[in-house]
Amino acid sequence: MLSQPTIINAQGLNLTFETNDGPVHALKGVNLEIKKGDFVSFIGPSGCGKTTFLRCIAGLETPTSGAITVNGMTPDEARRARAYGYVFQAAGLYPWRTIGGNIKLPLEIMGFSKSEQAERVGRVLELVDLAGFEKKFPWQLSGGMQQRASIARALAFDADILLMDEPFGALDEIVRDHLNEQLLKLWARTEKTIGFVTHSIPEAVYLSTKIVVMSPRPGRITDVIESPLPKERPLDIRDSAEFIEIAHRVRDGLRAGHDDV
Amino acid sequence: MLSQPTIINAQGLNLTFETNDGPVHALKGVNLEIKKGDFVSFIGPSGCGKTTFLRCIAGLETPTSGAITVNGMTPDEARRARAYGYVFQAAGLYPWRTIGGNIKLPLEIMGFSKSEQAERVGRVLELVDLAGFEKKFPWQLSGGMQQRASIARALAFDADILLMDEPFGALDEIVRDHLNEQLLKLWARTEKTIGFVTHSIPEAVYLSTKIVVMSPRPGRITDVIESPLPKERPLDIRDSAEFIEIAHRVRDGLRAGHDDV
Amino acid sequence: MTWVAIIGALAIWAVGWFINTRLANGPKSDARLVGLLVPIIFGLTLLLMWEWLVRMLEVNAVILPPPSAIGVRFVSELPRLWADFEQTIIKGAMTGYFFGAVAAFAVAILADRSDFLTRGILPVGGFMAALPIVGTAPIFVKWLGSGWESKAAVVGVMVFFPILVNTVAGLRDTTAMQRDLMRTYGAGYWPSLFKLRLPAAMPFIFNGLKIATTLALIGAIVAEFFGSPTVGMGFRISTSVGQLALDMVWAEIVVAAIAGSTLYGLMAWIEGRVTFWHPSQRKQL
Amino acid sequence: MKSVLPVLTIVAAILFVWVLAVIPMNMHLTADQAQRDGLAVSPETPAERQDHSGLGLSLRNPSLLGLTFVQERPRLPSPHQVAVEMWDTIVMKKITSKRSLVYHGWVTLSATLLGFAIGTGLGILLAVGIVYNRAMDMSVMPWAIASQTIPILALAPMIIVMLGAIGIQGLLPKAIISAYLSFFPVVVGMVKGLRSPDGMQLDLLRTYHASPAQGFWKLRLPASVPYLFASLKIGISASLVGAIVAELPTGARAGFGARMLVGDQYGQPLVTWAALFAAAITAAALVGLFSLLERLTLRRMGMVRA
Amino acid sequence: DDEVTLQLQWVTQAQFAGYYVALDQGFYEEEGLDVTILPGGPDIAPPQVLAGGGADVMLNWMPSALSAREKGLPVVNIAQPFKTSGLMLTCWKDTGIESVEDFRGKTIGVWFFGNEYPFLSWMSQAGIPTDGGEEGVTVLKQGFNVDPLLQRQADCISTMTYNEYGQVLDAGVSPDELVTFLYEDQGVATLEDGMYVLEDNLEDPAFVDKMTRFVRASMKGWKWAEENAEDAAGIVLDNDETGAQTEAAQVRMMGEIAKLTAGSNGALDPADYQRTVDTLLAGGSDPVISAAPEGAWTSVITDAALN
Ligand SMILES: Nc1ncnc2c1ncn2[C@@H]1O[C@H](COP(=O)(O)OP(=O)(O)OP(=O)(O)O)[C@@H](O)[C@H]1O
Ligand SMILES: Nc1ncnc2c1ncn2[C@@H]1O[C@H](COP(=O)(O)OP(=O)(O)OP(=O)(O)O)[C@@H](O)[C@H]1O
Ligand SMILES: Cc1ncc(C[n+]2csc(CCO)c2C)c(N)n1
Ligand SMILES: [Mg+2]
Ligand SMILES: [Mg+2]
Repeated sequence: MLSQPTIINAQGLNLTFETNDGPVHALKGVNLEIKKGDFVSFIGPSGCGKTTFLRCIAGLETPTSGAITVNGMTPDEARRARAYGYVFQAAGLYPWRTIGGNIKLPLEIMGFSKSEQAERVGRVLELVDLAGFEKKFPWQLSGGMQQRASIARALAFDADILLMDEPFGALDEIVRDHLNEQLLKLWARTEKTIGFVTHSIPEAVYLSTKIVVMSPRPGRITDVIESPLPKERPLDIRDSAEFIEIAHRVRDGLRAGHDDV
Repeated sequence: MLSQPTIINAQGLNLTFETNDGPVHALKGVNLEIKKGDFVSFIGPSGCGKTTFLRCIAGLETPTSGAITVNGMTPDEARRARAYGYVFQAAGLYPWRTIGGNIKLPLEIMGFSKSEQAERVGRVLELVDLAGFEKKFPWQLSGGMQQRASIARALAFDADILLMDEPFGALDEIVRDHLNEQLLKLWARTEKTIGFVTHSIPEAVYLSTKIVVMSPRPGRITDVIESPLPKERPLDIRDSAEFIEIAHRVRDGLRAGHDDV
Repeated sequence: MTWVAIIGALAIWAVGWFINTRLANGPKSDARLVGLLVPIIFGLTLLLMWEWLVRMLEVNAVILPPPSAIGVRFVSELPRLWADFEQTIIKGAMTGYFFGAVAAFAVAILADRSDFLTRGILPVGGFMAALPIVGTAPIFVKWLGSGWESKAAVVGVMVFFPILVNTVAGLRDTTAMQRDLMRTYGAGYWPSLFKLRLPAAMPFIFNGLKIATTLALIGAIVAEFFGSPTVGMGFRISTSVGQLALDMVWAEIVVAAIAGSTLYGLMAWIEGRVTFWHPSQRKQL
Repeated sequence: MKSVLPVLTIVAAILFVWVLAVIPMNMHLTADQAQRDGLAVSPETPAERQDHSGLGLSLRNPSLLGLTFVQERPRLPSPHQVAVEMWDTIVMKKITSKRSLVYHGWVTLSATLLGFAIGTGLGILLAVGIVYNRAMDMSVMPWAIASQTIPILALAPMIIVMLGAIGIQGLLPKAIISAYLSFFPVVVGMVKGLRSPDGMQLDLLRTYHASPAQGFWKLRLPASVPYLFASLKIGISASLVGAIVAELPTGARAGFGARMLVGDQYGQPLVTWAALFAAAITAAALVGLFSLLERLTLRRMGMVRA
Repeated sequence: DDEVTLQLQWVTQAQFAGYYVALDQGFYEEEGLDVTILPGGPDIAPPQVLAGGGADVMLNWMPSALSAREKGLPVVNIAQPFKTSGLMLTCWKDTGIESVEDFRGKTIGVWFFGNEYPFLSWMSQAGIPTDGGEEGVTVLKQGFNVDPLLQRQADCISTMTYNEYGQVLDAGVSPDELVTFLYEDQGVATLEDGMYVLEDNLEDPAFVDKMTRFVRASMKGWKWAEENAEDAAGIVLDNDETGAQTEAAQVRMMGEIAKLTAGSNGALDPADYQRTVDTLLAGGSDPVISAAPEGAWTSVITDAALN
């Protein structure tokens, strides 16, 4: 693992939003190195800057100071090079396109051939258990199904870096478990680098090679936990002592952040 | 407990939505009896009819067939008698009212005196840890704070029946734990009857005297679990064997529902 | 007499209203037929009241003819009404509407490329939209002559700004997340125009197109008051008033109302097809 | 404030095009006039000149270019002519004088405001009816649309005669015509606005068993305020146009419409153009006023993020 | 005082000087009348106003009034202050038009709104079709300005001697460049600017008495205006609420108007009436009136007023 190249490197990142009742310090002195093939979870209280940090990585937000590189480029260059698949906190499907059409959207933009498009749409729909819903419009699906469609959309074009902002928030535990498993399998198979925001401690522990605990405003990283769990993770690994220990460490980190406020 | 009168009684409830691509069978043959002072959780996969059932209880939706009574009246009559406090799945605060104004809304409608209004607003804001935010507008609060405000709004007028639809969905674990505790305290003190929808198995087990497990379309009740846990519940009760056993039973019920599909 | 007339009119109203209320709140109120029937009954009620009042109060036909007389005139003058319709609506209004809409579209897309242009064009557009037709029509007749060309120009100018303003607003009506999604794909200007902003703008664009239909009719007709050949709805209306042939005036008004409602309905229908996905089209309350 | 520079830029661009257009637009008249004044013009007869475009004629007679800007009855007045006329009639005349555009502006404005008040009131009433009464919902809208396709200039004289027949004259007939044009955008906007509360916001009130009146005052009305202002801004310009239109069939006595008509009738294009611009400026000022009110109200209501 | 409302057929201008003078000089007041003058405009049909009760007496051109009579609105001419017609066609000389025959293939601007009748009669008498083509004339409905001529969109336009013709000259055109066809000279003149009331009202002696006084005072105004053209123009200007009329134009107009009213003491000359009716009946396939009208004028009032 250590031999893997660094994909994302943030050094001394600060980000301040100027609002008219004063500046909001969203990120403060954030240092983080993510290597190729890492699965990094971000966890922290609401409003601590998780989304903001993910957006910085994707070049959707520009840090006020500090440096961030992605594959040695600026995030903006990486974005233009189409290095990212991004799953937003809300599904954000285009209402005028069917589920299939929504998943096709990035493929059209990136110039995949028609047959390739069809093939990929079929594959990712299968992956998120939405086969048969290709022709439906977003509003004809329940909230959870929409969220799965948006995950499929991000997976369709095989970006090297996958950024996911609370992708499983609106799903029940069973579906969530299922998708967690699928995501892990995909990750193991493709060696993607994944950034993942969640509020669920077990989810963070179950999925990640690295757990980043953040504390609220100004958003700082208070703990970075390297997971000793193996790459192959059956669901019942969650009952293991190791798992529970890491979960405790995360919970403590979170609680500490809360008391700060 | 057994001596408590029945508050809500549903017998053979069916509900079908007519949509333009055919009827959607949302509830099928639902029987349930809820007694005064019960804390009933509803859990089930997304789209299984939890919200729909809560809405039937509140008289916001009319069952296609079957009978439902609330305090011996129809839900509609009960609604007229202002028997319900309802917390919706999304916060749904009125954007043109401050947090205080939003909480005052039901009080104005029900004709409380000005001084009574002020007193109650202060009290419930305290309860959900939002003291000091009375004059802010909803968009000046984070998602989690908005949700707490909507809970405060439902608590303000002391309805006998409290119906809450995933009230803690968008909150991080720490805040959620805290509010769970508060809610339990309030319930213990006031003897309200509470209907509570959640996706979290631990939350359901921790809070309820009765857990209703539902399976997806057509929405049926597959299991009703009476909790043997005592009324006083410290947070660490969640590590007890009893707790874990109930959680397992709920998970099995959920899983069974999923396999049906 | 006056009292009889008024009470009778109220009675007609009450009957029509009673039927409509029954239909609208009845079990079949969602049926297509009822949806058509209710406005028709409403209209018939108004026409009956009109006929009744005109007859009972003996209103002179040079002030307000009864609907029956208008109907007779309408039927007997169909060929002439058709010629007027062709001249005013097809040549004047439609041409102007088409070019005005295309121009508005082009400018909107141009302006949309730069925030600076948008900021400049919208207020100036609002200013120009407030130029009253009674001032602009004579000017265009002076410039372009009495033929349909000047009418098309008046119409073009009248419809230009509502469509422009709506299109510009629509092109901006995307959520931050929808735009960010495009950015994560590294999508350039054209893909994000065609795949995001134009589809998102459609509800607004159709709003503009619908408003513009009624403006186009009014514009073409009124402009004829300021100079025209000896055919056209505006020509006919103004000369018929001079000849006190009010039934003819109303026959033309009926043509205008039918044409306008049809155009509006057509636009609304296309809107329904194109923006089927929009919440306002999805749920019927 | 951020818009000042862009607006100035666009205005400058329009002025530039305008100034250029003055030359070919006025060339024929200028050439005719120049010839009468004894200047050499080519080609030599008006009839021959008719065969040339304004542009072609300008190229053949460069010496006449300057004269196109100072015609007494131009086809297209030059910007400075309009500006001078407006200065003369707005600033240089006592505002009580009938030669002052301020005086005529007030005549039009008073009808506009009365008409706007009637139209807005009627529009809101209709919208409330449509939202609360299903029969009205189904029957009124198609006819409201049809009413707007009737050319107002055809209807106006009849309205005036009918009102005159029952002894109503003066401000009210004009205001009624103005109201006729302004009620429609208000109906459309307010129906949208009153229906804008979503299912949850409505359900909340149902759980409180709020009365319809409470639902109106506490939910539908506040929710419709942004739509109301959007409609008011369209409605006020429609009212102004209506008031101007109404001035023709009321005997074109005073007001912007009367100035436009008489300017056109007696060959004084500058009078028409000045009235036209004054009307547009008035409309812009009214719309600006409502924008300001809108911003203040919405901020007060917490509906814009300060 | 007895109230009288007069509906003009155009905006305030020297064409109506007599009435404004009578009002201004107190002639109406002397007769015990309280007169309101309603200006007209391009969208006002005076007969309609009369029918609606908005006015007691209107000014109108006789073709329009007779046509209204046939339409079932019984209006009656009670006085005729205008002896001669001021209506003419004004053409560019360089179009080669010298006589009526030369109209063929040309474009001619005509006022409608009830004023097209004399033109249509004339063309039908001359045997010239009015539906365009090489052999006929192309008719434009002309707006109320002289631009179609100045912009050369029309070869000829309708003008009044007292107004539009002067405007053409004001635009810098010299009379040498123009050819004019006065309807009087073509034998198709019809009576203009008569006073009309509703027939029913004449059965009421009080109304007749009121109108007698009204006509008497009005004619006094007209004669005063003829003699004091400049002052009359000034009075008209005072009454122009638009503030857009110019003194020069009104003074010139008053001068021309005086020529048209000069021959009349207010009483309708039956010969003029007959000539008008004949012209209108000769209107070819589509005559303005289908039969000679009965009772379309009365001398009762002028007889009483002028004695
Ligand atoms: N565009 C913006 N303008 C001003 N402040 C902002 C903006 N975006 C985010 N913030 C503020 O920055 C802070 C971090 O926000 P961010 O969305 O990153 O939180 P988060 O950790 O993703 O929270 P959540 O768990 O609720 O999604 C918050 O306090 C938020 O109010
Ligand atoms: N107004 C409606 N019209 C048509 N179908 C509806 C309507 N409301 C709900 N449904 C359907 O009824 C079913 C039950 O919906 P409901 O909202 O009760 O689910 P839920 O259990 O609350 O799900 P979630 O956990 O996602 O909130 C779903 O399949 C849904 O699609
Ligand atoms: C609506 C209407 N249009 C034209 C005339 C004809 N007319 C009679 S007097 C006059 C003014 C001449 O300067 C004109 C044009 C009219 N009476 N009413
Ligand atoms: Mg976030
Ligand atoms: Mg739900």
